[in-house]
Amino acid sequence: MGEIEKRIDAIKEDFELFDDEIEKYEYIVDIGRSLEPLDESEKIDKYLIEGCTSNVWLICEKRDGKLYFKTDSNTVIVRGLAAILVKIFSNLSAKEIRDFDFSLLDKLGFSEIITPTRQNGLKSMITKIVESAQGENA
Amino acid sequence: MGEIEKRIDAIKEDFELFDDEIEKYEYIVDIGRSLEPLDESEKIDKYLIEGCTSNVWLICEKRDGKLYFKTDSNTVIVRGLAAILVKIFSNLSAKEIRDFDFSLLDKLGFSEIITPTRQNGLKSMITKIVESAQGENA
Amino acid sequence: MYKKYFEYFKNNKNIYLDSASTSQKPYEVIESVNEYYKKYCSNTHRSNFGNANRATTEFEDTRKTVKEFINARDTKEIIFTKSVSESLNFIASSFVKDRFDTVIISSLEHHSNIVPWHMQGRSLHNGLEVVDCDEQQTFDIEHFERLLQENKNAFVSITHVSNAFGKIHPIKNIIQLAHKYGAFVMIDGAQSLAHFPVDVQDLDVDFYAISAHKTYGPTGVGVIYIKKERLDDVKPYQVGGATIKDVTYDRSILLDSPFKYEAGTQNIAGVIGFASALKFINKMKYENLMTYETNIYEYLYEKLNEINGIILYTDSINCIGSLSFNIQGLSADDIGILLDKMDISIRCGHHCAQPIMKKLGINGTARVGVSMYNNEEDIDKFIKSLNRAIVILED
Amino acid sequence: MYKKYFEYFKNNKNIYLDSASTSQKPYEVIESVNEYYKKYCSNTHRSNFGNANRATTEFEDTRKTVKEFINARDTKEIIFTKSVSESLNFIASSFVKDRFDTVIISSLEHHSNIVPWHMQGRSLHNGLEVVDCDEQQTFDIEHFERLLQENKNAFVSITHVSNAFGKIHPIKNIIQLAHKYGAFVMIDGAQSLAHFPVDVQDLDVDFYAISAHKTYGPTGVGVIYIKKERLDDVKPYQVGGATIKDVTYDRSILLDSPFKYEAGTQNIAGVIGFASALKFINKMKYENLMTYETNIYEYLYEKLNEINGIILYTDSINCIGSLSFNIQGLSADDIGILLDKMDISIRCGHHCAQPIMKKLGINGTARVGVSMYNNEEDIDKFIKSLNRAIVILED
Ligand SMILES: Cc1ncc(COP(=O)(O)O)c(C=O)c1O
Ligand SMILES: Cc1ncc(COP(=O)(O)O)c(C=O)c1O
Repeated sequence: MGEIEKRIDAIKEDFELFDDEIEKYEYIVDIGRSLEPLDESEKIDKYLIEGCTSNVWLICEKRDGKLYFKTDSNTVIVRGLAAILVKIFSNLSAKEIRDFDFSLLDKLGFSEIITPTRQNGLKSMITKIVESAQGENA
Repeated sequence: MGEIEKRIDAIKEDFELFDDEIEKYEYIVDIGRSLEPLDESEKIDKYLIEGCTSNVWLICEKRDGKLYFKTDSNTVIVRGLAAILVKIFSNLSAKEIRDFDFSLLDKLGFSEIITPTRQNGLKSMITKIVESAQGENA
Repeated sequence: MYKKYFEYFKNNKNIYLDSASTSQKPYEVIESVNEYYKKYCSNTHRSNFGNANRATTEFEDTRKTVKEFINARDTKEIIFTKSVSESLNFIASSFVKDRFDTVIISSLEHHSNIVPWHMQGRSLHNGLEVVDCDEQQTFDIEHFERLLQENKNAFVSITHVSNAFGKIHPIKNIIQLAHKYGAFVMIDGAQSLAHFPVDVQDLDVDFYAISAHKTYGPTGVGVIYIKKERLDDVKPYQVGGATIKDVTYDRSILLDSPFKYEAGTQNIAGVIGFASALKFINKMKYENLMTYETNIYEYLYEKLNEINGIILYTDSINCIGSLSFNIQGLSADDIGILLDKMDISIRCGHHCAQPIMKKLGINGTARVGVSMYNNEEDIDKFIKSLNRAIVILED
Repeated sequence: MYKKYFEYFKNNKNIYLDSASTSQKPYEVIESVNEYYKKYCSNTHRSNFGNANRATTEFEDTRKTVKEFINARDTKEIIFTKSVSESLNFIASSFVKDRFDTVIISSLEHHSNIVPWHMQGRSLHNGLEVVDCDEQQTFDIEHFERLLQENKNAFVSITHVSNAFGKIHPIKNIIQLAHKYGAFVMIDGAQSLAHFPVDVQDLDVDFYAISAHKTYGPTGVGVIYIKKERLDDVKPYQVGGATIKDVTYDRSILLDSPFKYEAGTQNIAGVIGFASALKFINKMKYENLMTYETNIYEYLYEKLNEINGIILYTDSINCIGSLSFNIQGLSADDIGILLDKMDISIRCGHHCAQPIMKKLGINGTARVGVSMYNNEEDIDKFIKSLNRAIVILED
């Protein structure tokens, strides 16, 4: 099992502690709230991913051959989910991300990530993560 | 009960003598065969009613305040059915035809007359009969 | 009370409050779709054997049912499409394009009644005019009249009921005024027939678009009513099988309406199912439904109005079906996600009506869509869940 | 043998030989339509609650299923329409119009691939060219090449299988040759997928139109495959809800394919049912179906060939599904009516292919359409009834 899948499983285990969906999402709200916001100067079009009504910003940085992501959103649940995704994909080499089978993300069971709606900011965010990794040689 | 409905009922009774649909249609074929054909000079566009593949010609004549119809077709079953229609609507005043409730024709039970397909020569023939009657004052 | 007519509620415990997106289907609608597929599945208008005749007859009977339902004068005026979007695009491209200098729409239009005009190269004050509305989203009839005066060769295309706010436009006045200035009128009736009757002769409307799937009918079916007098000027939109009287390689001679507008095999099962939906409404009776739904709507409005921080965009008068709101400081999306986890189905977003959202300075709203099968218990559960969601989302 | 998969045959004793018009639907197709209506009926791509997510997922899974079924490279290349007629009209108006001087079609086209070109003002030798065929209705590939040479800026639009005669065109060669001369190719695949597999990458086709209702699927659903490289040049056809990223009154910014081409609420139940139809075919396996159907077709051909006065228009080679015939001196319509009374369902007429009928000097033909659920017993009964009809009709 690869590093990314391990991280997913760990998160999944965390969430299994909750009996019901609502508590799960309360936790996501907490994650969303505690995420350090991007500086307003970073919330620029270049980093913006437009969803239907929720916007997501994603910044990819490369340090020591590894990719790091920072994110923010205008809505708190999307913010929480985006934070989880960023945690999963940060501090990895581009190759690790490129080689990852993204359908494994469905394991997390968040319908907001899984559903192929037309303008799903989180889905577009995942696409952006893939593209960032594809743009890198290492 | 009006004259037209009486005629329809009489024809219906005739057809009830047959046990099965095929014999009925054998009879219609016979009617079609025995119908006196129109003169080639009468088979002109003016009298032509185009169906999908079967063509029907219909001529309306007025004598002594009554309407008379003559018909022909390039296919024998349509010819038989057209002959039946002509028999039902000939030798009547325009008013009798105008006042007739054409849905009563469904009593005859011939699907070729009833079905509202897009290019049904017999249905168009009925429309033509109505129009002929509407064009007359008497 | 009305839930029992819908199998969906036997299989689901969720509170369905998204009927403005699509309505649930009564037993008999699903049954008639099934009957077609299982008992007499065949193509229509072409073949002449027993089951094909039956399919053709049922299909054309639906046309008659629609005609009578909206009091059209002739079955020729009833043309089947796949959706309201197609109905509007059809008229935009086959009648309005290259014929009218200006298209006048309201402030509350669905994208389906905005984007087709953009595609014709129109933009605001450049072939497209938008009638103002006040803070209650009420149609500004005086502004409308000024627009008609200023734009001589105009076509009016207005929604009957706003899908985002449930606001009912005074379309009878709108049509009269438009006709006074010589303008033809198309009404987007997507949100109407599920809630109240429409009489196209009384309205004297030129084009009226209907959705089956929002009117208890199957998906993939729409209707465009075209007033007889307009038929000669409406070009065929899609052409091909069964629109044609005679074809050589040099030319095609088209059939008469409605057939010349219905190219290819239609959504036969869907159209036949739509007749059952309309018959179902007749059985339930509009007068009952209207009283019942108005009460539920008022009830919902009052309960929402009691919530701290609620933002409503209309009063409850002259509204039906849809009710949009926001909660001060919260995102509608977040509310929608949490309500979903509590088994409440509403829709959050811009409701394909971005321009009015922009005018209101918001990204979107949470929208409740009520229908005959919703009751006070549904509303109570929704309000309770909404309150819980607010607690979770507020710091 | 295959009849048991289709509920229609439990409810009907007629011999259904009109599958080229529309095919019967297997249990699982009807079941998945029902499941959508009864269990998770909601709109797709808009709302975000549980059942709406399920509907969206099933809808998009169908797109994936279609993509894999025809071996497309990307789900972007799969666009849902309401029919083959719409698919062809769409590409005619959004891609071909104003772009190509000449459209080249075959002699065996359905009206759906003729009339749209007339509507663009094209007629024979005036923007429209027709490839000859021989007495067996075989495509004249040399004539085609000459047409490509003479018409530099041409678009080729050709049916894969003739609906009137079952003739299979050598489309792989046709496409290769067209591409050699720089011409793009659209294939009308209405009559293909019910009978044999299609690999759009292997064919290297630019546009490929698919019908659900002729492929064991629901009515009101079609597909147009658009090769990725062509997508940027295909304008949106219908616009409105859910095709849009951002709308102001001044302009609309469209989403990417496939969404920008799918305006408004789709035929959700129908699309979802279509996935079941394709899965059903996968379960039955094309290789089995092809062997089985070829045998039935040969059997039918032989039996018909034995009839006195029979007129056949093709040999049995490179044909599938449809077989057209006439009986010397008799009208096909009369034959069809009598067969109907004997519970045999065939189609008689011009099959929306008048030009080839005119070339053959006939009004129409009687057409037998065979499918997986027909067996030798069906053919025997048909032949017996046909003989009886001939006796009745001959003097
Ligand atoms: C070869 C061919 N093309 C196009 C069509 C039109 O298909 P549809 O009626 O589904 O639009 C048909 C259907 O008869 C056909 O057989
Ligand atoms: C007012 C209005 N117009 C048009 C539409 C588009 O209808 P459809 O999605 O059925 O094409 C809708 C549906 O949301 C609507 O509410």
